[in-house]
Amino acid sequence: QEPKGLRIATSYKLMTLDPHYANLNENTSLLSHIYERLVYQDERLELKPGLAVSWRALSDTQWEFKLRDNVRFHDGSPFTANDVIYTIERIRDVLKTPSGGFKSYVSGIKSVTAPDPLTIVVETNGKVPTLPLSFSSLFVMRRPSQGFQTTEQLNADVPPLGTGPYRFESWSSGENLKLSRNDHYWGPKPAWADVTFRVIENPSARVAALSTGEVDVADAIPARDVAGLKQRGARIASIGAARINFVQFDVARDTLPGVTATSGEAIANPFKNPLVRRALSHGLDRGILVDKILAGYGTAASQVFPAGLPGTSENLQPREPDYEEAKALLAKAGFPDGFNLTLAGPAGRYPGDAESLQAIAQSWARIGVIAQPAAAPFSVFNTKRAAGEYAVWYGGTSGEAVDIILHTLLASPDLARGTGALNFGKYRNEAFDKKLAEAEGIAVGSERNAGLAEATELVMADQPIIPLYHFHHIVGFGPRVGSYVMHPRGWTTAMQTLTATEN
Amino acid sequence: MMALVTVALGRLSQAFLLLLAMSLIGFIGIHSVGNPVFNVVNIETATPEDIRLATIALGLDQPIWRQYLVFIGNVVAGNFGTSYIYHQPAFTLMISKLPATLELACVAMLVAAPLGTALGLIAGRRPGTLFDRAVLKASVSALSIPSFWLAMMLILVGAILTGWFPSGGRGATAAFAGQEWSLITRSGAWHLALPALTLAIPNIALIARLSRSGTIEVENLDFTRFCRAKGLSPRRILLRHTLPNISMPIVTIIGLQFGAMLAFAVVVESIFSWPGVGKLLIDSIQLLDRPVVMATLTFIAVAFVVLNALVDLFHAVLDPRVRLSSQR
Amino acid sequence: MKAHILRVLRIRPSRPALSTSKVLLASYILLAVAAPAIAPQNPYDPLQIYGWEASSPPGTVGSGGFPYLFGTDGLGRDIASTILYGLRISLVVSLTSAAIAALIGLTAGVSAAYFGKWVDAIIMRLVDLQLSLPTILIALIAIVTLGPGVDRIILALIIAQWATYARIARSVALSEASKSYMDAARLLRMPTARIILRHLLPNSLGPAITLIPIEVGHAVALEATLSFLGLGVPIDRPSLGSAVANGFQYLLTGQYWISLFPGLALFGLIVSINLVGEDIRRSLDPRNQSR
Amino acid sequence: MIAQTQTAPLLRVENLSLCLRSAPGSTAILTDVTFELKRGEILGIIGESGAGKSTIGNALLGLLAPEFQLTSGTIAVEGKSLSAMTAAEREALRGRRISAIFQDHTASLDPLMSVGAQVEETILSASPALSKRQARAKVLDLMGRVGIAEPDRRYRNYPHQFSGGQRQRIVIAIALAAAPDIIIADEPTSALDATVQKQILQLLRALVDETGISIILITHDMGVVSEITDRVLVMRHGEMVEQDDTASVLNAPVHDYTRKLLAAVPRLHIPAVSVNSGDGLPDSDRSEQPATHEQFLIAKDVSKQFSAGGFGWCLGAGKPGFALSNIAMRLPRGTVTGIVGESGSGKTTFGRIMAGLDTAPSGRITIGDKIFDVSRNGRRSGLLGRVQMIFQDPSMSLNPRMTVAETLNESIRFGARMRPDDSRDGAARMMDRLGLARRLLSRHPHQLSGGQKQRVCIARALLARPEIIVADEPTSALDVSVQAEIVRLLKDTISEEAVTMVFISHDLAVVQEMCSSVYIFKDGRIEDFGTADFIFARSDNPYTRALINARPRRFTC
Ligand SMILES: Nc1ncnc2c1ncn2[C@@H]1O[C@H](COP(=O)(O)OP(=O)(O)OP(=O)(O)O)[C@@H](O)[C@H]1O
Ligand SMILES: Nc1ncnc2c1ncn2[C@@H]1O[C@H](COP(=O)(O)OP(=O)(O)OP(=O)(O)O)[C@@H](O)[C@H]1O
Ligand SMILES: [Mg+2]
Ligand SMILES: [Mg+2]
Ligand code: NI
Repeated sequence: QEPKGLRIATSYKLMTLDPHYANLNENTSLLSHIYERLVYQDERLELKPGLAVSWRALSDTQWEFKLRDNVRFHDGSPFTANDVIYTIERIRDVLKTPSGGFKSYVSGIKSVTAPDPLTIVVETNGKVPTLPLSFSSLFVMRRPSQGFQTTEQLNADVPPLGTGPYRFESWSSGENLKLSRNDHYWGPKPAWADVTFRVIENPSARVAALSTGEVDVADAIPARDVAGLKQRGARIASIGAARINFVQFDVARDTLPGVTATSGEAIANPFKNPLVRRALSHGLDRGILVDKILAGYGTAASQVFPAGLPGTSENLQPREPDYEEAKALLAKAGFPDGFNLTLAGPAGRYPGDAESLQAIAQSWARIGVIAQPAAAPFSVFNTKRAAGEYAVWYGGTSGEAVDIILHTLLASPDLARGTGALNFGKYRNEAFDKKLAEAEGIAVGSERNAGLAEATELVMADQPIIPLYHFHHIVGFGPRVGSYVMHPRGWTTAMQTLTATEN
Repeated sequence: MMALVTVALGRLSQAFLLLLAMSLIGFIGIHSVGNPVFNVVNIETATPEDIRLATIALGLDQPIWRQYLVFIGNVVAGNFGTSYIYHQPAFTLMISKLPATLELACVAMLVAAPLGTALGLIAGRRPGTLFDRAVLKASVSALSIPSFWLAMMLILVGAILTGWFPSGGRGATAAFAGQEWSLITRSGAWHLALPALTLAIPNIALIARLSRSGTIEVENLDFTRFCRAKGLSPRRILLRHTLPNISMPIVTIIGLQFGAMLAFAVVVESIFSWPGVGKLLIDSIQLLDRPVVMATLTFIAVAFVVLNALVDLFHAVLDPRVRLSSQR
Repeated sequence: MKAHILRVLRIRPSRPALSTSKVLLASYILLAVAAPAIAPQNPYDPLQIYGWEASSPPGTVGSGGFPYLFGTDGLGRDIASTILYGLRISLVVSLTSAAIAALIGLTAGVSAAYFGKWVDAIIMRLVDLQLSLPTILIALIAIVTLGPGVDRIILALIIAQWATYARIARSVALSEASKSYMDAARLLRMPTARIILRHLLPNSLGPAITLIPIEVGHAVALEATLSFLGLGVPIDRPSLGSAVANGFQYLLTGQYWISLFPGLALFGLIVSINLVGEDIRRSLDPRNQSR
Repeated sequence: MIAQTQTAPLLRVENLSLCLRSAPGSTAILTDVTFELKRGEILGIIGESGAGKSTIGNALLGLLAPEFQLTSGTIAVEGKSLSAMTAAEREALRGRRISAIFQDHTASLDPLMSVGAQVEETILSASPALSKRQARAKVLDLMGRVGIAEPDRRYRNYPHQFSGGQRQRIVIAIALAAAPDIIIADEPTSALDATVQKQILQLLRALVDETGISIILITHDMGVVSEITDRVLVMRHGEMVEQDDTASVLNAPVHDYTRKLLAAVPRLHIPAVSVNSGDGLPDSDRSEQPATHEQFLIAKDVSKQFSAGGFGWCLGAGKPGFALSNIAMRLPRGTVTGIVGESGSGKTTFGRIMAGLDTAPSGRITIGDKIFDVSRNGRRSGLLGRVQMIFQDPSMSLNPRMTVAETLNESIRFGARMRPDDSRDGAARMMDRLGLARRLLSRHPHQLSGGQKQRVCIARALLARPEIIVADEPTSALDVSVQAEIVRLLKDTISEEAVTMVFISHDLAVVQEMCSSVYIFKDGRIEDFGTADFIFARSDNPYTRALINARPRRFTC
């Protein structure tokens, strides 16, 4: 019997129907049913064909993409190179910030041409070996009869038109998104006749909805609820996310707010000293974070991605805490009695964020560093961090690849090159910058990955951040779903589910 | 009648001042809390240049007073601006959440007000009886349970264990007067039950407590004794004499609580994924989505002004000694 | 006033139900005061907490050498100790804020009713303004501009709560102000403040007295909500409210103790405050004083 | 049943004893009260203020305050003991068999219901078969019979829009509306002027004669007693002093207390040189004042209107109701000026305006050499506080949450501006002078009898040491012997402290005794005025004469 619709409870609150509005999982996860990308990433983040069947570099500054034939938009019109060009132009030239989250993906593109309707040639300003990867984030829209569609139009009048496996039915902001099967989809026939996403932001409510069978899939299940859910007959899928949560230091300023000697007097910035940073990393019990706070649904971190993903280093393994060594390092750095600091962080942004602050404080207390955890709502946290009110803080970031994170988080801040956007601690390491730039110039492949791994090893030796953990995405699903394939980017889609009958 | 018009006009002009004051507080408040731009761009990937451009695009680079003047100008022209986050007109966004909130609050209050008053009246008439003690204990308990606990317990019992009710969401809706309503479909009404109950229970308790203590006080007064002396049935005394005399604080509380349900039923709305105004407001505050915050705050202020004016009107109608314009 | 307080505190052995609640409330206060002496663990001292013992069920004996009577929470804090310490914060925050808010609100509401005209208009519009501003926003503003701290929370809660009292008191005072004992007081030409506080206020207090204990409980819950959003007391110093809010996440998990025990403690606290409040209300009614 | 009705008296009270629950035995409120009430009989209960008269009434109705405890005794209606009845049966007695007129008439009315509706619901509950229209007609009839003018207009008015006497008559109307067998009338005419009082007494008498109901009439007014009661029961300190036919008690009292009481009855003296010395009455007689007295308070052209509408916020709805027009009055320092007049004629209204409690659209009041504009708020014009008032309904004018001591001390502290230690026993001494036990100081108003409350109000006004007092029916709830003492006290105070007093009363004998000049009010106008001698002896104003002639014969000489 044909399975009825699939019902998914998601924490992702779709903000807009404009697929180019903001580069947030909230939008991209749901819109990926309707819109497609030229290139996909598989579960190990390796690239695979999407609307493009193949791609190759024609030269250092030219890429050629062969497009898939016989693909139709939901209104029946054929998909051609023209639509890709429209998409790129719309993102690069038309959309203005704030609706410009994707701009960085196309900023290196000089021009796009279509030698034939199923081929595009992209000319870049410099070497952009990751262009195909960038294209794995861009949703292709259909070129309208004239001009460019604005975000307002997409939200209000024009139904979204894509080539994806599901077509748009209705949307009510903050409530639900309804989709139906695209029977003319070019790929494998979509499993469900229709799909309803219900936005349920409260985790317990998602758990409850899954428990009662009101939904078939619920994403972002809190780890602590896993046991209970399993007891009530739900099944669980999980995967380490392509992201990292870490502690970051301000290593630039001479004195820092909230950092004092144990006696309470102000002291010079201790985090300029790599010994202190290393001591704090050694004096940290990641096991508690991972096994207790994340209830096992997390991986202790020693670098920016979970070991094993492309560009990671096998040599960097998370260490057990060593309080004695940490104390020794502190003493060597001139802080035998430790010091006091305020550890800032957002509350409720990442799984285990506020709890981690306290667990970290517990660990550090054992080496004499008294940390005062200070959690704040995310927006307040950001404003204060930007204003320099913090000395040490908890943060998180994600990206499609290791180099993107290295590029923004650890590379020296440089407006011109666009590096170090998240390097709020103003950490600078020229050797690393050079090594990273070299690796980034290499075409995608094992050589590039090796270069990135080496750069990572180099920078982590200096401990500019303390990697904490890579949390896992957890999805629960009910009996009507046969299995659920997790993806490290953390999207929740109907395409990842297989019906029970199929299994 | 003239007096009524004068009073209404007076109220209206006061309301405008109030709205002005509130917009100022909201505006400066949001401004002081943080910079919305960090929520607009993806902070995990955005470059400083992105942030700079977004700041300019939102007009956040202007001095706060100029931003405020621009805002006021737009509001006068009927435009609250576009949501930073959702990129929809803020006012439309707020209005789209209204039906859900309205029907939830109305149902909850329609259950709570009569039930609470009745319980309190009956209990207060004979203080110390078994029924009275039961009402007192039950209402004290109901008021002592944190609302999220109550919500979760109702879900656990009403949805997960028994499966009688859905655990959340609005269910099917149907269009009426250009908006989508749950109440008029079977499934929608079914979905409404638990959240409405969660909102109603503490209010039943609160109203019962108020009317109980009022009844105890009033039933001791000479005129209720005289009513008994003149042979009125206890029921009539309770309904026609005690009830009006205790109704002022009760109606006041009903007004306040109803307003609070419209505006601040966040816990219930989020646990039952009931997409209402309260949740929109809190989310917007946390995301510093100023246009939506301002639009929602304006609606709430208007709602409270209207509700409180209605309560005052009720008071003036009920108690001939009180004048609407309260001049003494 | 002293007479009232004495009347309130007078033990009435003939009312066992009420004295139970008084005893309960008294023991809560006692426990809060004595927390550092009797709690097996100081949950605010990170050195005494063992993260690896997080989420231990009740009865587990931890590295501190004592059994975790009510188990430990997700961070390894002894729940029994957390309750004891958290009580201190919650009691101070809720009682102070409710008391001050009641004082301000009642005075404002009664004054509005007494003076009428523009005084009434101003106070009542302020009330409308306050009612339409969400507590979260107020707390955000207070904490961001003044910095975090228990006193800021109390401030935010006072701002959030006074308006309710004002409206309730006014609703009663409007009728009360027209009675002739008010005329008698006015004839004596005593200071207006005294007329309001000594004559109008006590007679308009009825519903407010019922409301105060309810609002105390409300304040605990509000404080918990704020803590939950990172706006409350510092996260490493959980109040009873934030312990309950934290436990909320565990309601549907098997780790019942993390939510159950703080919840029960809070429930008992608010129930006893309410019952004592009911007792106070009764004893403030002149018709009940001789009984 | 029928046999029983014939043999058993309608109501029989035997050995009724009551004490306060808080202190059993020690404070007896009633001791061994025994009496019978026959069908068609009016039994008067007289006695000291605080003797327990109202308490008897409450006991009969089963509406005792919870503080009281019945220690012994039985109450039987037609031979059936109340204690043997079920709660429902007792409930059914009230209204249908026994109804009441409470002493505290103002507090007896629901402030939020129009008076008409309050009468009507009583009628409907007594005879549910009546249609709304019939009931309405009956209400209007009743209101007319108790002397409320324009009943169809006043039907919709609320209690606070009525004068004291009018409220009392509404309460009477309600008691009659229930059509009971027994009416317990507790001071039913204390707020009524002589003519209206006469009308009410006639109404009651007629009811008794025509329908055979019985009335227990609690009163301090010996005139009323002599006029209509059949038998009298005299009470003191919660005990019965004597009980007999009215004539025997009044003419040949056995007990000392009764004798004392009768001796204290104030008598109206109407000199033989009476009536009509012709048109050429010298005007000087009217304005004649002892030359020694300066004119201390002068009221001029005071006018005020009340709208007829029901709601305060619907100002201007309908035609104007009552109007006070162009009242002018001169009060020489150190004298007592009486205001008497028809119930509802504006006496209280005028008193309140004088005290600065209410405003009037036009008029001027001069005190000493200071002029006050009464259209302005009393606090702002400074008038408020110059004049103390003894309010007409004592129970409403006492703060229910303050003890007697607190109330009196406040008056000493703020009215007389004395430091608390100076005033330490001022209150207690005043209590002694007013014949109130000092232990009452710690009581709250609801724990006092009607007369006790009234005396507390007098004490409060006197302790404030005002220059001017407006006393609105200050002795209406007091038994004659206490009344005599209070009158003496007031006179002493006036002469000792040169207080100027306005004495509003319907008791002509007291007015004659107290006042040097008298104003007669009717329908919001001054109908007549002059020295007391002139008014009582020589005035030929028909209303004045009617008022004086309406006095019960017996205590006039
Ligand atoms: N609630 C109470 N608590 C204590 N004493 C009370 C209470 N109510 C009345 N009393 C006392 O009981 C006595 C009898 O009161 P009651 O009202 O019957 O007097 P009364 O004869 O009607 O007097 P009056 O003529 O002044 O109305 C009074 O001395 C009074 O002070
Ligand atoms: N607030 C009001 N609204 C309308 N009419 C009123 C109001 N107050 C008083 N009146 C009317 O004014 C008239 C005068 O009342 P007032 O109380 O002055 O009479 P009084 O002379 O004191 O009578 P009594 O001897 O019965 O106390 C009455 O007819 C009364 O009904
Ligand atoms: Mg009496
Ligand atoms: Mg009067
Ligand atoms: Ni006191």
